[in-house]
Amino acid sequence: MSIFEAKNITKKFGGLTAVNDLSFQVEQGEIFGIIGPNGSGKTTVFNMVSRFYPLTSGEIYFKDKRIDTLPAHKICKIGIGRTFQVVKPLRRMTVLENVMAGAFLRTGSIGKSRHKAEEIINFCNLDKYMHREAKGLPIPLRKRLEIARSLATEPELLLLDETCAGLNPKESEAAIELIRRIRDAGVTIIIIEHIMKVMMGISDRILAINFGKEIAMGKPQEVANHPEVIKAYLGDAYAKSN
Amino acid sequence: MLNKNILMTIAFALAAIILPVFIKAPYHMHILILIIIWAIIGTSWNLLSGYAGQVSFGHAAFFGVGAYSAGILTLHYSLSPWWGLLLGPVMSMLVALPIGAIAFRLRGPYFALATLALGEIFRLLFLNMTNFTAGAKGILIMPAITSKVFYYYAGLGMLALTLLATYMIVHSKIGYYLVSIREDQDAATSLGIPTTLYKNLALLPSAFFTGLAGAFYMNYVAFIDPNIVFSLTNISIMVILVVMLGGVATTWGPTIGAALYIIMGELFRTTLGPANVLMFGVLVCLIIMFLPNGIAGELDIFKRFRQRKKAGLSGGV
Amino acid sequence: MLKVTDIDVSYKDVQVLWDISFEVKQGEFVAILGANGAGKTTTLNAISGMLNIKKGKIEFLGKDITQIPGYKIAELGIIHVPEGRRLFPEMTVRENLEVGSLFPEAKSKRKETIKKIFEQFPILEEKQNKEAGTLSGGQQQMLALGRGLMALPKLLIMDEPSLGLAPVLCKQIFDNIKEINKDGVTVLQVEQNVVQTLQMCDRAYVLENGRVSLHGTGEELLNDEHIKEAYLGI
Amino acid sequence: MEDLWIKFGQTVISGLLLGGMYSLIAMGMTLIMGVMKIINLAHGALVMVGMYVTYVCSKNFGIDPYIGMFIAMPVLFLLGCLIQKYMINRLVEQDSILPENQVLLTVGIMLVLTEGIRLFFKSDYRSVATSYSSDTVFLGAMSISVPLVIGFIITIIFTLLLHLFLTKTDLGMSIRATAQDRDAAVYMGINASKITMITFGLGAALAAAGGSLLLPLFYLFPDIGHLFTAKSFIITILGGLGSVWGAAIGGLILGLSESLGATYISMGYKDVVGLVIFLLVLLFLPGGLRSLVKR
Repeated sequence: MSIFEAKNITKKFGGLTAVNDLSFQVEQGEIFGIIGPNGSGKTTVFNMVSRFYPLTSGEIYFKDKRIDTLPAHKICKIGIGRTFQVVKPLRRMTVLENVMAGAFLRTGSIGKSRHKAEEIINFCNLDKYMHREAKGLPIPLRKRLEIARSLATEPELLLLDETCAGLNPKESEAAIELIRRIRDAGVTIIIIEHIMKVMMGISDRILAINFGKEIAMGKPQEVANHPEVIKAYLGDAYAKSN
Repeated sequence: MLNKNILMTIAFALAAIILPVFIKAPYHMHILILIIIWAIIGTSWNLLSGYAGQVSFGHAAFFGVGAYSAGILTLHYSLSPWWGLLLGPVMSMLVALPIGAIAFRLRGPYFALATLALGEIFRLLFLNMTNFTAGAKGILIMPAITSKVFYYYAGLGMLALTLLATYMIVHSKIGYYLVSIREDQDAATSLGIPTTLYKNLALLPSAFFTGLAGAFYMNYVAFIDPNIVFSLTNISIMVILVVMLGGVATTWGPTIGAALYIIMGELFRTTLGPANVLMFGVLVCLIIMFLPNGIAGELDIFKRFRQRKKAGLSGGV
Repeated sequence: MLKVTDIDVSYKDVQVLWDISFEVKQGEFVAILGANGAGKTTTLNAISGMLNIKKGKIEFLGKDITQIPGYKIAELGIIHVPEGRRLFPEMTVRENLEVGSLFPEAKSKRKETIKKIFEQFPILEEKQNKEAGTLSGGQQQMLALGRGLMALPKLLIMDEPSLGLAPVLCKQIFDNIKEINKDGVTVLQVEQNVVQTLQMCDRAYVLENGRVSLHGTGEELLNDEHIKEAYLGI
Repeated sequence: MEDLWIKFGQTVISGLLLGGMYSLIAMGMTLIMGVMKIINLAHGALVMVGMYVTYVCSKNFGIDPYIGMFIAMPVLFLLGCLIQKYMINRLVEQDSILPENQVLLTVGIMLVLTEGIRLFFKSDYRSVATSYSSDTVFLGAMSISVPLVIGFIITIIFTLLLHLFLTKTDLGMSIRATAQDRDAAVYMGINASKITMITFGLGAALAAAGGSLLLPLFYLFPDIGHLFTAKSFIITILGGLGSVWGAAIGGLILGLSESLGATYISMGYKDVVGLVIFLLVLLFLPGGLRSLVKR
């Protein structure tokens, strides 16, 4: 059953078309990857889904309800959480307070929110940093904190924006492991990533875009071997010579 | 740790209550009352600007509306200005609604500019609606009570109420949401926080207590005119400096700042004569340059650090 | 010409680069490749004096430039054409070019250089009085390149010149850069367009997670299976 | 009927002339805001200090205010440079809870300047008397004050000079480049810190120029700065940040609307008109008038 659907979504900034007539469906419980070179429109897609940008045209459905008309803060309430490519920690709050800020979406009680936040912090292996201020954390931990904060809002669909960019292989692996566990806990995931290597291992299906348009969609291996994708990533010649 | 905080608070409260036993001179009582009034305004401003990060340059609007509510009750309806303590805060909240509706559409420095303009508009309106406000002539009342001790305790009660209310707001879900909005509005939105609604939840109590301070001021000083109670420099901007001095986004910072501001002002006035405001300006520059988070704010770093290790609740929230 | 030895760089409290070393010789075309977040742009910014370098040394023409502030680096002959072009959007095309030539030597030859650039990019001459913000992506990249050339650079640093450009325009810009290199300007380029870059460069270094993981001539790397793996995971 | 037209014409013309001089002050603010991206609440105080310098030149040394301004300008340029370099610039890297720290520092600077002047000159209202202060010229049946006309002509000359400076000289172009993209300017070899300092100095000098031109028309007292801070904000937001021509047009509009407001609504409400325009522009035209031209 598809939990999420984007129908012919388009976003124009002035004369520039950042996302061009893109359509895709995401199935309940899958990890759906979106890849593409720098500037291909991936993050714009997320910003459209989370209502940070209004759509120029097209429709977005979540659990069969149209959501592209809701205000941005309602998106989280109905069960779609997101992270940011350039992480946005609540800098002067501790890790615990950051995650509590997320948990308050479903409760008004400090005690409950704190309890829930601690659970999630443990789940994300951040317990050692529970009382550290977010502004002092290194990038890999900030990325993880952002996932934790978003999980605290109890999303059914989680949008992850470049969670592995800038991480070394070991950190990357830990992040992938966390993403898998989140999926196993029943959360559907859409993940954007520039590095295909990361996506190959975890995605059930991948959508490849360039210049805001779909160039391929399917199983990771199919997409990785798709001539258009190789062309977009490595250039013309490579596609021909291989 | 928490117990120690409570003990400290109780100690402060007791000290404040028995202070009039030792301080008898009306001049000294007058200074204490001014400190209380500024502490109320500062604490209110701190809720909106310190915790929620929406730096208002127009708080004089709320102070002035509060003061004029009390004054006009007497001027036009011959009622006791004490009724203003009820009407003033409510009127301030009412004017806060349109002010919020306009200013919250803007962010950062543009928000600051909009509040500045709105505050000035209020001053000019009150200056020019002479039939209603008596204009630049101002409103003079005959206070029924002259005992400074009375005003001291009344003000102290209001300050306690303001501190308690803001403390409870800040240490609830709302407080977490306000600080989240200050730290990153986009992140806050992504967590499902309706930012405009919560900004209003900071603005309304902030306006309420600032209005209360205004109404109390009318009763105590017994004379107001628009250029005093709606003053951009002497109210709107001064409250920012008072809180900066004491410590932004801390419980006691505004009160500490108010005490410093009034006491230093008096000290400078008596020792330096006309140069007193100049000295104050120099001090403001030095504090912003070298203690960017105010006196309580800088001390707080040590406090928070220790607190974190034990209880894990920071003074930032 | 440019020699980078074991530099470590941190942004605020987070370390981004570890022990980066490489060299660019006079007249060479050297590329730096790597995925997003690998530290390419940081490396370039370290050279052009925009960042604090904690450890290591950068030498240019035998002179230690590690601690020289950004604005003085340009005068030494290192010109950085940044990622995303970073033109002055409300200045005209001509003004953008003029701002590129503020040093005495470049200024004395300003007219000639502009003429040369207009010959190479006729479209810029046509649009010389238009604001830079109104140009198309390809034209903006040409202008960014032209603005860099106005300073008569000895070493030209190009950061992702193909960003956001359609393939045809990409090729054109690459041809332009190659031409400039042939005219004697040393080029150091960061690119995501791997194959085209490897085909035109003399040598390349591959960055992974803030460290140099591979280096060799363009041809060697083109045939290296690791490149494909690093980018596509296959 | 004819009288009404004369009154209208006189209102329009004197409004425009006065607005021109406001715009000179606002050009200083718009340059500073363009390069530094901060709200400078000390701007009016700089105007006020400039006016006092010119006043002292006139009162104590008998120098005509229109000559005195050429003494006030370099003095304020220096003062501006010092304030930027040793005070505001120090806060750039500071990590504080409220990002408005720099703005608050300008408040502190405003206090110091205002009170410093008050210490020397008291709060007394002062004015310069020149032989032509109360002269008028006649334009048909309309009488226009001479200082307004002279001030306006000087403003036009200054605006043209400033425009030439910003578009034709390397220093001027460096200022614009730094305002539009600070990092890119450094890549091009521009010493952005030095340019920022010079810009603040230049902004202060323009403030002094505008203030000196207004000296024959206004009573001078230490708190007059607030008035000019408010006016230059309105003009800057109206014209669009960093735009000299925007400031010129914005100044004319403000002068005109104040003058019409004073004549046809009431003297007391004329400042409300400006503030309301200011709010409307903030809300509905975030880029100022300049964004209209661009569309």
